[in-house]
Amino acid sequence: MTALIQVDQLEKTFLMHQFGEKRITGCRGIGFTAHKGEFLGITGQSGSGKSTIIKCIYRTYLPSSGHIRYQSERFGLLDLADAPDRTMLAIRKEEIGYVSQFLSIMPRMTALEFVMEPLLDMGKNETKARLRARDMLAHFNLREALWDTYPKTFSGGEKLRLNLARAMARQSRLLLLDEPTASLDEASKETVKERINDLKKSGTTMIGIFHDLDFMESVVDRTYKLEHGLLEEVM
Amino acid sequence: MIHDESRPLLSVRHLTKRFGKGCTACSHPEQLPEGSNHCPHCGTVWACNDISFDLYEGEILGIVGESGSGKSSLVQCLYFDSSITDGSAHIATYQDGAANIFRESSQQKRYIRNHLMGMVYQNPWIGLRMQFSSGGNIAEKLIAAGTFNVHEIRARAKELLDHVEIPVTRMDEVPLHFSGGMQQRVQISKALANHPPILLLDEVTTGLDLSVQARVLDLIRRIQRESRTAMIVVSHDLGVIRMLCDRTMVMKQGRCIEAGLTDQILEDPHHAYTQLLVHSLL
Amino acid sequence: MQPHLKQTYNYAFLDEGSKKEIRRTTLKAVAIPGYQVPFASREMPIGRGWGTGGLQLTLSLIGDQDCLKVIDQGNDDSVNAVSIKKLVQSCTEAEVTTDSERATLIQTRHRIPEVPIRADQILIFQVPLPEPLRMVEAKERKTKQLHAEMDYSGIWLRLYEDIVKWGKISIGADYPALAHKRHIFAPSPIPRYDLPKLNHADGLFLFGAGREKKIYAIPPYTDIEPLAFDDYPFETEHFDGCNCRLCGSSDTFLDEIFDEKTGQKFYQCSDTGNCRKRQEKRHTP
Amino acid sequence: MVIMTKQHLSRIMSACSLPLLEEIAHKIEQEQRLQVEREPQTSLIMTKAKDSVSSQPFYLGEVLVTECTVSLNGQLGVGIVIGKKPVRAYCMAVIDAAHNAGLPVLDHWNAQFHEEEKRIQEKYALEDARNAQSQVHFNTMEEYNDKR
Amino acid sequence: MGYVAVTGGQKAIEAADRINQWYRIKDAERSLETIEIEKQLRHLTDRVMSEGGLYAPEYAALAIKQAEGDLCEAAFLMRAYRSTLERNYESEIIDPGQMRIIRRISSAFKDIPGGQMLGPTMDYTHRLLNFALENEDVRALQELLKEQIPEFNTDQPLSLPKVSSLLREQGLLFPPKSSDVLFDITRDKLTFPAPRSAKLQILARGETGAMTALAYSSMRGHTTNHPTVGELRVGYVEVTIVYPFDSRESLCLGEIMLTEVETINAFERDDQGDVKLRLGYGLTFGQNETKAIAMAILEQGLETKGTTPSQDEEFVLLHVDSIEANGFVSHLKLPHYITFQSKLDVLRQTQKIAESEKTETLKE
Amino acid sequence: MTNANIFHHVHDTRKLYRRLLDSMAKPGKINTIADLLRGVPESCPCSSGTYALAQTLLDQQVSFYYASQELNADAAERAIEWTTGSHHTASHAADYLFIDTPPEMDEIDSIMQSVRIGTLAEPEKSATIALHVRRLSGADDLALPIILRGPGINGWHLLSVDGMNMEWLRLRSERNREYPTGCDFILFDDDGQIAALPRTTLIERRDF
Repeated sequence: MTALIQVDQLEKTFLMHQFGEKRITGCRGIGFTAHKGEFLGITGQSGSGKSTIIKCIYRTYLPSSGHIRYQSERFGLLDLADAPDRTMLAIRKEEIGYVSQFLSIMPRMTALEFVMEPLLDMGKNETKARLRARDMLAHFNLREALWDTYPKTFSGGEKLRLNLARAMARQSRLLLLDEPTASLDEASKETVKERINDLKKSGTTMIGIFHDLDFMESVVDRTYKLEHGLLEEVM
Repeated sequence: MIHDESRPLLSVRHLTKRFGKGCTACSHPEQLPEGSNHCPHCGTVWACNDISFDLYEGEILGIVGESGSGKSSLVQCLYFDSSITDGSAHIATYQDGAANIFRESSQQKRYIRNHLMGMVYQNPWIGLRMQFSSGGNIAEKLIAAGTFNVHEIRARAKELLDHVEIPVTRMDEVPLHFSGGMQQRVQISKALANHPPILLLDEVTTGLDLSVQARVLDLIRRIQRESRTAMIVVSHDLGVIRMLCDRTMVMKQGRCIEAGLTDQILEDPHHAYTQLLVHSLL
Repeated sequence: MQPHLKQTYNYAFLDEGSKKEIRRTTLKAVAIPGYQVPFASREMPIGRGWGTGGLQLTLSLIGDQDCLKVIDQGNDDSVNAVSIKKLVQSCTEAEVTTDSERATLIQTRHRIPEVPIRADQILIFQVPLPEPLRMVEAKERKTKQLHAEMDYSGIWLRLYEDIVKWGKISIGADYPALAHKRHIFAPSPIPRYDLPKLNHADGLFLFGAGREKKIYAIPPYTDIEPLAFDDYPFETEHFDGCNCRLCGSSDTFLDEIFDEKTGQKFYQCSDTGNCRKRQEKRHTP
Repeated sequence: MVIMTKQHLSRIMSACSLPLLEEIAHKIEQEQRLQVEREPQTSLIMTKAKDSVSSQPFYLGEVLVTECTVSLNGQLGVGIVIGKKPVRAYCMAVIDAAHNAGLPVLDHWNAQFHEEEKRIQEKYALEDARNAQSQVHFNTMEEYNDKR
Repeated sequence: MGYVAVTGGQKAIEAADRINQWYRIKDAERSLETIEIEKQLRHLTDRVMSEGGLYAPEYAALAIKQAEGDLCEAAFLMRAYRSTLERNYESEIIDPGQMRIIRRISSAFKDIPGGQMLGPTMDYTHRLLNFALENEDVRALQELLKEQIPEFNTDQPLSLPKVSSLLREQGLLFPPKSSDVLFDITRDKLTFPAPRSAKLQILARGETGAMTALAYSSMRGHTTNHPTVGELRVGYVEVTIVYPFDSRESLCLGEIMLTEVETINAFERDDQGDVKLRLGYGLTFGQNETKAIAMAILEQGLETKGTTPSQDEEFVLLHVDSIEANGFVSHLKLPHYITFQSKLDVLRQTQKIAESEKTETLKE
Repeated sequence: MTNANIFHHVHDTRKLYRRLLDSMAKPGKINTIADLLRGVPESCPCSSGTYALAQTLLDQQVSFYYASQELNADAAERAIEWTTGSHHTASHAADYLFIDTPPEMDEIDSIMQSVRIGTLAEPEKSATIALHVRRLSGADDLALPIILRGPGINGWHLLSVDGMNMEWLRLRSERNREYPTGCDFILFDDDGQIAALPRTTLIERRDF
């Protein structure tokens, strides 16, 4: 098994200029490895820095130190901790997916277009992308009546499912999940689980944080626990 | 490997724009008082101070900052509306990137403006000839790039207006009587008339109603996806930047103080000023 | 001794310094076809706007060996033409003529003679408004910039809007044209009918605008393209089916004349010199 | 007082009585070999002014003058005077040439020139005095306070 | 002289000239003496000299007579005449500060050194027609006015210090700032932006009415520039040139009458942050007070940034010349048969198009 | 009217101007001014062609540059200054350049690199170079035959020149790259013939 991503001595500190130059540690000394097709779960108390790790990998946060070695299909071995912005953008488009409980704000875009967008970005043609997006929307039980309307009017649950449909529509090499199932009903969770298993089978590596530990148990291969800012594998 | 990865479409280096003659107390920007771009001795203002960046095909680069930060001056310099004090800019598709476009003759600059760049101003009065029809405004650009066939011009104008959702029936009306949002859309269609690879947008939604704003932003995204036009979006509004831009530069008092992925700028701002900006958004 | 006051005019009225300046300007104008070269422009004893630019050019060129023809609206007898001729005669020994083929210099307002200009002739235009871009831009500083950058979309736009509004370009005389594929110029208010005569002609055309203080030129064999769209081509005035009532011509530019008594409309050659020659030919078989 | 400069002399000659100048010129004509180099002719002097706001020199406009050049024993003399005044310009040129040729014109006619200068100054003073009658006299606050 | 057939046009011109002469003198008992015009219509000759850009009272009077009182025509005659004359010298800088003053007022200061002197002015006469002038006994009036000769002494200086010099001494004015460009609009074609020297030259020979109208517009609301007349002085100034054969000497050519105006416009802050007064400047040939004030207003308007007509350099400078404006407006009297014919042709064509469009719509 | 022994400043300058104008309007067309040159004073320290052209074109409002390998170049400069009122200046500032004897290559380079070519907004503020050559001919019989095209020429025109360095033409086309900026040439030869090459004229070597 080859390591798809190897995190080493990752540290993230926030310097708050607005609050008397206060330093807040997001995480430090983080190290782990994820292999191809593996699902890695991270647990820990809220505020322990689980999201920080995910965001550092996605580079929404710029790591303060350490390495995130990632085996890119297009660029070869990369350190996501200091890869150029342009490379990160390309990798986000083509290789790494990210889904959270929050819906990114989109101006006047229908639910269908919203799901299609990453597929089009990857270079899929319009017809194929549309078919795929319809499948995904159906799969996540979004009423067909909503497909051509704007997500702004959706309920919380609908927004969440839409978000998942978008993130999971395409085949990522690495999918980062930041509590995507929070406040999701049981039926939907089942759908997510199904989709996760599909992705696993097709070789997607996933790193996820879940509020719902039972759900997590049911999908992960390995679990790390974050305690006192340190990550330890749970055997 | 595709073109845009290896080579920027537009490459700007050390762009400096100074208003005023300068004096011995401000001949080097380092001499300026901390946190100011204004020389207290001679009143000279350094609107842009050593700005460098690259713009790649198909991406949207955001430039954010408060008014007076120099962000509008920057795009005005790029569009040759305003002369620069120092620096260079190269366009990959112009003379194979060999020429510093600021050094070209006014005739060549005009060629660049007509063929390689589009500009949308905050104030549609600057970008449009209000006394000429919307179709005429688009025609002006097409003619400038060498289209001398009325039918072709009108066909393309129809296409463009349709693209920006202006009813084709209003093609021969003067934009003077249009709403602000419509004027802005006509301006965008004019800027796009010759398929420029680079589009500059200066506070294009400022002053518009929220709903109108959303439509304009939506249009910009659509254009970007469909035509792979590279864009520089200048705005003081982080909301606009968040919706449109892949990468963002933060400017303050003529300097670029921070640059990065847009979500990173918003969620993990490093510079004190950016943090203030982001926090005031929340 | 009793001193007396010396008061004489210089040969060809202008002092030599003024002539030199006009000549230098003219040479530059010839080297940059259609580009308006500024010059100081002296005050002449005829009204500003009454042909002072053309007159200054004529006076900078004329010598006693020259034969001058002056026309206004094609007419040698037009009072302004006569007045200009009289002034030139008062300060030179040059001959004057109404026959455009005999003339070495022809000063004109609003027309080009029907008989093509020869290589050894110079046609001098009186220009009231030399700036073709003035119809779209009032400021000289701006129009200068537009010429510098060859930014002619404004005037083209004006033509486009004309077509949208009227179905055709509504410019009558003084139709703008592009010289040597670079500068748009105003051909003085000659009718569109005369404009093609500037294209690849055998002779030299000089344009003088006294009040606006500009001189420009079209050398022989120069590309002159009236501004027009591919699908809305340039058109000259039509006189379909009309004949000159004096010489019978049907292939010349005609003036429309109303008979006071009958109210009937007649046509008559605008180029009176040419018309007279034709009449003479008709009467002497 | 002796007339020293050309400016002083020309100031007097441009405004003095013409018969005096004619008399002097006539004397010189009789005694010397005089040649008219340029007959009196009207010409222009461009007046240069300076705006008091920015000290910007600029051309105000032209003044019509009559100028004449003569030579006397090879010495040139010039007469230039505002207005159409051929005789005055000629006489001034002759006197100037004589002066340049080292003839003692100024010594010889010194008294007359001074007489003329005095007459001119009186004329000016008279005009000034006449106009001074239209002086507006204000009582300033100080005077007002003094009176109280 | 070359040969020319006497033509209809020529005959008509000659006849028109004769008729014009006839109308000029047909009811006259004697020809008007130009000396009378020069001496008794002072303001008329002054204005013609100023707008003609040529100081020559005797010829201005002649021009007025020849033009039968048409001021534009008279100024034009002056201009055309000047272009036939040689210009061999330019003067040394004339100094209105050394002016032999006949009139001098200040609206800014009551008590200027040397005092306010009304001199020859109609400002305070009531505008009632004076029928006495119909039968005026000039000799008697001259005697009457002579009797009032006051006491005078010849030692008193005839010039007075300038108000602006006093303000400058007190540090209330910006130090003079001039450019080294000395432009001559009669020799070079003006281009924009115009050098300050060219602006002043154009205004100095501008048309009184046009300048007054533009200055009025700037006072009335377009920029609301309401300056204070710091000083207005009228009087004689000496003209000198460098002596042609020896540059160490100079020649005095005589005196010319000028009107000089300095207006106090507003205070301004300069680059160094100092706040001081900004003056406007007007100088004209002869006694032309309104024009001189208008000049001061306009030249200051052109020094300030703004969008009103009076601040628009091209607009002001290209439209205040009497000869150019009159020439071009009056050239409309020339035949325009050709251009009109061409316009007619286009009109007929477009009528046809409009007609066919109409029928098409009907068919639909 | 014209005295054969005096170059008449009214009539001879006018005649010369008319022929020069004809040459400028018809690039490459050879006109002769030999009859006028007879009036040029023998004592003139520059070539008679330069003298006559200078009298025709110069006055105090313009400046000139004079280049000659002759020993009396200074005297020629002064003679032109005194007779025309024009002032001598450096080659990069001059309105008119008179090149009276063939200069060295590096001098041609330095003149052509610095000569004024005007600006896009004011292309007329460019220099005119009057170049003295050995001989001009309208036939293909001299050292440098060139083919001309452009305004003023019906199709193409042949001009041959003797005594003109090819470098002039090479640098001319370099400086005239962005029309309307550029400089204009007047060529005159020992026989009193003149021709002109305004900036619009495209030049090809005949032997190419």
